[in-house]
Amino acid sequence: DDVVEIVLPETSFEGYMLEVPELTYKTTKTNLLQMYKDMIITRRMEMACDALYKAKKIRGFCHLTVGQEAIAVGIENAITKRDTVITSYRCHSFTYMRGAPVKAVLAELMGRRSGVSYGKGGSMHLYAPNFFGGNGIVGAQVPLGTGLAFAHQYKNEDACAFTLYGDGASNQGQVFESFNMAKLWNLPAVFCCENNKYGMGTAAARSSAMTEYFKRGQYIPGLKVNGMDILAVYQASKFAKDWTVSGNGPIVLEYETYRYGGHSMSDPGTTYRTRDEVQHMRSKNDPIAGLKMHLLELGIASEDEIKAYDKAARKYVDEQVEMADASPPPEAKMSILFEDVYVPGSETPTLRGRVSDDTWDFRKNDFAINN
Amino acid sequence: DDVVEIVLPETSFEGYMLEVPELTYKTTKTNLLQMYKDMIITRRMEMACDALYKAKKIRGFCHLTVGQEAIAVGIENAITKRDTVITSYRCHSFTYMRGAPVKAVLAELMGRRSGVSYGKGGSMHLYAPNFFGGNGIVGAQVPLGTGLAFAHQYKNEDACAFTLYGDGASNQGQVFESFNMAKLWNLPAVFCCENNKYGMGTAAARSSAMTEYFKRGQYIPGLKVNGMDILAVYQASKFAKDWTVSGNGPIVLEYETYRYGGHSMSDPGTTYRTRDEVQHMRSKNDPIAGLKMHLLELGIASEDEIKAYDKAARKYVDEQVEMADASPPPEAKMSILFEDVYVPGSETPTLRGRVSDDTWDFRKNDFAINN
Amino acid sequence: KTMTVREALNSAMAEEMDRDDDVFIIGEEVAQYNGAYKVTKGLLDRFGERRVVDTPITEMGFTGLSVGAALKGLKPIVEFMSFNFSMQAIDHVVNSAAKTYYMSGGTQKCQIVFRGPNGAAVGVGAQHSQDYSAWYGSIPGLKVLVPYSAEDARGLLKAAIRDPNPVVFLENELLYGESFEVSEECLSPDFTLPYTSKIEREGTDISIVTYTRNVQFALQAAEILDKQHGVSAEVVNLRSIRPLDVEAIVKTVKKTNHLITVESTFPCFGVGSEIVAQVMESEAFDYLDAPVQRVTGADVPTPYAKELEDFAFPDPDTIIRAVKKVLSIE
Amino acid sequence: KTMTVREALNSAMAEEMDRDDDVFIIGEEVAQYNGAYKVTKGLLDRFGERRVVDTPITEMGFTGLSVGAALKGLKPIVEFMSFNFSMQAIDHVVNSAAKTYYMSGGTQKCQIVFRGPNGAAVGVGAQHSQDYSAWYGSIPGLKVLVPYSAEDARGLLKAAIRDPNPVVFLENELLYGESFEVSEECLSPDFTLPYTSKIEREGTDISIVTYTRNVQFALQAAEILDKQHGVSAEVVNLRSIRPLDVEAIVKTVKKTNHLITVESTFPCFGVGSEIVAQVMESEAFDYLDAPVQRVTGADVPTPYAKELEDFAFPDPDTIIRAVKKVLSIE
Ligand SMILES: Cc1ncc(C[n+]2csc(CCOP(=O)(O)OP(=O)(O)O)c2C)c(N)n1
Ligand SMILES: Cc1ncc(C[n+]2csc(CCOP(=O)(O)OP(=O)(O)O)c2C)c(N)n1
Ligand SMILES: [Mg+2]
Ligand SMILES: [Mg+2]
Repeated sequence: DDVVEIVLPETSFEGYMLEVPELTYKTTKTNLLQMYKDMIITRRMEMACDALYKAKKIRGFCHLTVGQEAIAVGIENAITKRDTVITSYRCHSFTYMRGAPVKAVLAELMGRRSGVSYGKGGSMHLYAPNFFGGNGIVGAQVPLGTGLAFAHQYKNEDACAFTLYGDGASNQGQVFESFNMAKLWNLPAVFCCENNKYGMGTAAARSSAMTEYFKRGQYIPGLKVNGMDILAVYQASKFAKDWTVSGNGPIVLEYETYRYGGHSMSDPGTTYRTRDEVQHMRSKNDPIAGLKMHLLELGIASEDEIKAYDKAARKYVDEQVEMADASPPPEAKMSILFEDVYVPGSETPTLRGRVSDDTWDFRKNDFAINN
Repeated sequence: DDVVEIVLPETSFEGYMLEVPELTYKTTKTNLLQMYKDMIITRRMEMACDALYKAKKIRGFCHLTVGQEAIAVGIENAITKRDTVITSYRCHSFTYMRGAPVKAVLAELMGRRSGVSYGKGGSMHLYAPNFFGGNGIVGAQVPLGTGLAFAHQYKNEDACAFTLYGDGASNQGQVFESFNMAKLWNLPAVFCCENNKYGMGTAAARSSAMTEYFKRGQYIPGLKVNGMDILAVYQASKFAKDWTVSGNGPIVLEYETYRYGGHSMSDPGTTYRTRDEVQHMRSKNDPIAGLKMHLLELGIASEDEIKAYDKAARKYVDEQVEMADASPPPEAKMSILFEDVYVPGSETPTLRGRVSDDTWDFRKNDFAINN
Repeated sequence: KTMTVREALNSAMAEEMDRDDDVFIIGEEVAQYNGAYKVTKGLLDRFGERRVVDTPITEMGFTGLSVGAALKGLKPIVEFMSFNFSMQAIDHVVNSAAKTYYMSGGTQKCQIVFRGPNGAAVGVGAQHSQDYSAWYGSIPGLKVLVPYSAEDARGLLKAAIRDPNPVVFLENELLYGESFEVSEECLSPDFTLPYTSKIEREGTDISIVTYTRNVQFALQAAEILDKQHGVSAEVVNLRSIRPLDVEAIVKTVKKTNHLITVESTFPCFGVGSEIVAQVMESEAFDYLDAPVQRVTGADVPTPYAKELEDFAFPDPDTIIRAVKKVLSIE
Repeated sequence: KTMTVREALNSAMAEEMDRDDDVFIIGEEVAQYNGAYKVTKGLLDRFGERRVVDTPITEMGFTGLSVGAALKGLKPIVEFMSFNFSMQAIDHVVNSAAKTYYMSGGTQKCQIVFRGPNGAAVGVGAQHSQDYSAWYGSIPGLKVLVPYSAEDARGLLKAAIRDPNPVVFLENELLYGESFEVSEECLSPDFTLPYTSKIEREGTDISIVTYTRNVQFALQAAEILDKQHGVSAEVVNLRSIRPLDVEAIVKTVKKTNHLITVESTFPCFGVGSEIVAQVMESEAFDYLDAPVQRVTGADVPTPYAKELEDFAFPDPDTIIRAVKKVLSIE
């Protein structure tokens, strides 16, 4: 496999109580190509969500990562499947990157039985092997992720936990409680602030007394990373993983990034920021366009090849959308409603439906009273 | 009134993002004497609590401040009655200093109707004018105190809020949430960590990844203060008040102090620290002995006069104990049980007792059903 | 004249802010964004940053801060973007707000309103769909209000803001956009409602006691029952969970001799359970011709897929089933 | 052989830690201090720092951390120094632990026990005296256990630690030091109890359904009722709030035709309310010869002064009053 040398710009990193990672590093062409393909698929997938939402095939909340692709993709390519990842409701790309098929992600969003959570979770509650969600409560994933790191340490595993949270979430007290425990106990925890500049409609500086999120671990070393450049994200994530698994304790990363769309599908995303700002980020900093440039410059792919990849990604996602949409919703059956409240074999004897006649009896696997 | 010049040792303060207060300052002899008298009364009062607890006249939890007197006394003498104060369950001396008579504090602890909370609160829930408790939930007083500061600002008052919390409490997430809001909104909030080295049986370094509590505001200036020297506490508290009311926003103080006794009356306080350590603090750093030295040196009082003050304080507290003990408990009446759940005139129509027959009807001011 | 619930809430807050400078609004996205559900729309423009305060996403912190401000005499209206997030701050609602007046022997007041959407919207999954009426309803020191109509919303919110005690005010997101007829009286800036229930529909055969959005379903069910089965159902809108208007419940039961309760909470230890217990302890018990039936949410975390979610909360059909069961109609 | 509840809990944990390396204990003062109430005494010495973990005073943080560890396959026992402090962490108990298995469609387990003293001790005031059985009992995905005796404590805690679901285990501080006779069987390292109720005293005239410390009061009341009024009371120890052993309640009501419930929670939306509602929905209803009476805590924040506190929670006298009322004894 052909090895290439990457030279990151000086502005890629800013360190806090640590030496920033090497700006020059070697990686393979395959790796770069893979990351490109991953990013275009995740973007396509998110755009499919957007369309499906507008077609009213997805209900409730739906939070997209268009613009932020470099993070999920860069991290996943830098770590191993033994490492663990947890994030907020803005979780589709992480779920895909951790190994769930696109169709299983989309099927979940459409409330289908073939979804990653069998249609029970919805957009915010996606899971995959060593991926622990998808959390609807802002900040709650941070101590959960610290617990994943605790488990890695407890089991003496050569692995670490990546916990992602937003600039808005960064103020939650439980983030600081997590920092404290992680440092006290030297846990292999990588705290990753995805600073996309806004928490809903609130600009970072209106929510956070200090917006240098990579320094907010205070007594934990930190690293700011250009989150719009996947080559920086990749290098920083590798660095963070190495840092924690070699016994240095936790680290706080800040990926500076941007969401092109609104906070969720119901937010136009235009009242609290200018169209110019969005346009500027899109046209000057797009992670996909950025990597494409590198692929061309490094001679990893030609314009035509890239077009072909793009086309293939679109085709692939389109097919996945179709498969997902062709898959049925859960049957409207009480047996399915009541399944998964408890682990099979350990259920409470009964669970009540909306009226007492709809009480389900797990011992009979039927209604308690014959309706 | 005679003015004296105080020269504090260099070690009195350590600053973080600020210039430490002047080590040399002028104050009056009256002030120093007053602080001495305040400290010996609070200590006597706490010792009375100890005795009353052992005599089973005080029930439940009881947390003393013996050793930490310089803080409540130093702060109160540095601020005005328009400033506000809130602290944890370790609240007896603050309540007294804010203006509650010793007998009203003790009566509350003994569950008497003449207690500051009419016997309803108990040891942890004492209140006085512009003193907001007495809080049983570790750390909960910190956002409450930030709210007091918010109110000062809202009302455009020339006053600030002192919020006290322990080294253990300092890790609670809501402390950091409070820091963030206080800084964002430039509130006149004085955050005061009473670092007495232990939270129950846990030494500071086992609970806190960073034990420099005055720096834990991170983006908020901080000041470490020798909390065993009331002259330093006084000067620092004055400084902090001035700092906040002159529009500099919040400040974090750390008063380094020590509790001589156990965490509460049920903790001997000997399993997690050495007797030597306690003995050392008592004999070398006692705030009362320290101020006594100054009084003697500055010629404010002679040994005999001090003995007389001590005797007077003892006598005074003894009398207060007697009065408190002579005062009756609340009558065992349901009308008293149900009073104070809601503000008079705005009660819910009824409140239920242990059985339906004991339901109280506020419209009749009697039982709902005639028992 | 008609008014949406959103307008009712908005105008109630605006008027109370006009009336009393100590009243202010605080919460996530309440100011610049005009509220996640636009309930506070226009208030920042009208009252400025001092009185309409956007917070960081720190529920425990800003709730505690607001309670602290209330202890010092201000009268905060705390908006939870959803009451599901109030769980992060519930210690302050219960331990710092509700209990302080009592713990202080009546020396320390705490006038504050906690409001926001409660319970399930649609398709938002298990973490965003819980109904907190029974939890808060259990706490002495709190009052807990559950408006249904625009008139309820206006009258109860204005009363709550003036109430010297902490009040939990549980709204329903799905009602915000609903329009209701309102009386002349309701438009007055002095309009407040007492915390008592309201008979939304008179009936003689069975009483349906319910609150918030289920009042709508109960009214729909009552129509159908009337048309299809000649059953005359009385629909009682509780409007308040604490105090619970037991007198009105007793009265309607004495009139119709049959009762069902309808709520969208988890079934156990819920509002219906308490009503059944209250009825059994009262004289109404002797008037019951059949056991009370509870209609509740299902005992499951809210599923996302519509096919399952449809089983999770009451609808007119479920209400009709319960009525038929009580009245022994096939 | 006799055993205190404290010993029962301690040995249950020690044995389960012996049995399974994934089981660990975490909480405030659980290790070096041997537990605020000495329930974890000796465990640090025996199992070391890896498995007995002292935390900072950050309930939300360490609860979330423990839930996270459980998601990754560990089996934490989280000690709350008091369940009153669990309110700070309740979002993780409910939203992160209880709902995850469902939200993940059964792909993500969370095996964890939350334990510690619940409800009132004596003289500790309003913030340290709340009983959380009904709140946690309302949450699908949780199980909620309420041991009374040493045997209950041992058998239920061992079962809870092995249960693949999140379990809330509510102890009573005032029972820790109480000694109970225990069977041979109970001493076995394999001893576990099912989550069903236990008849602590057989009777024919009235059923007293209760849990934890009130079982003691009920037994005392039953003795007095027997001696002074010739009333034969059956005392049912629930042992579990979720699942609630409705079958046993139905059975005892069918036997005695009279029922009171006894609990130390706030009265509204409590355990008694749910039992009344369940009874009314069941066949037992037809067997009731008088309305059920609930004995509960009073509807006030717990007062400190003994004279008032004595009115705040049930005691044998209150139980006797309720029984007499149900049986119409003057
Ligand atoms: C505890 C809690 N509070 C509020 C919300 C509502 N909410 C959902 S997302 C969000 C903004 C979060 O912003 P940020 O952390 O920056 O993440 P981003 O959405 O930008 O990825 C808010 C306020 C919530 N889900 N949970
Ligand atoms: C939220 C909460 N968790 C735990 C406790 C039990 N508790 C009471 S005091 C205390 C130690 C607090 O230590 P610190 O903050 O240092 O204050 P100090 O007692 O030393 O004054 C603990 C753990 C509590 N009251 N509230
Ligand atoms: Mg953001
Ligand atoms: Mg301390």
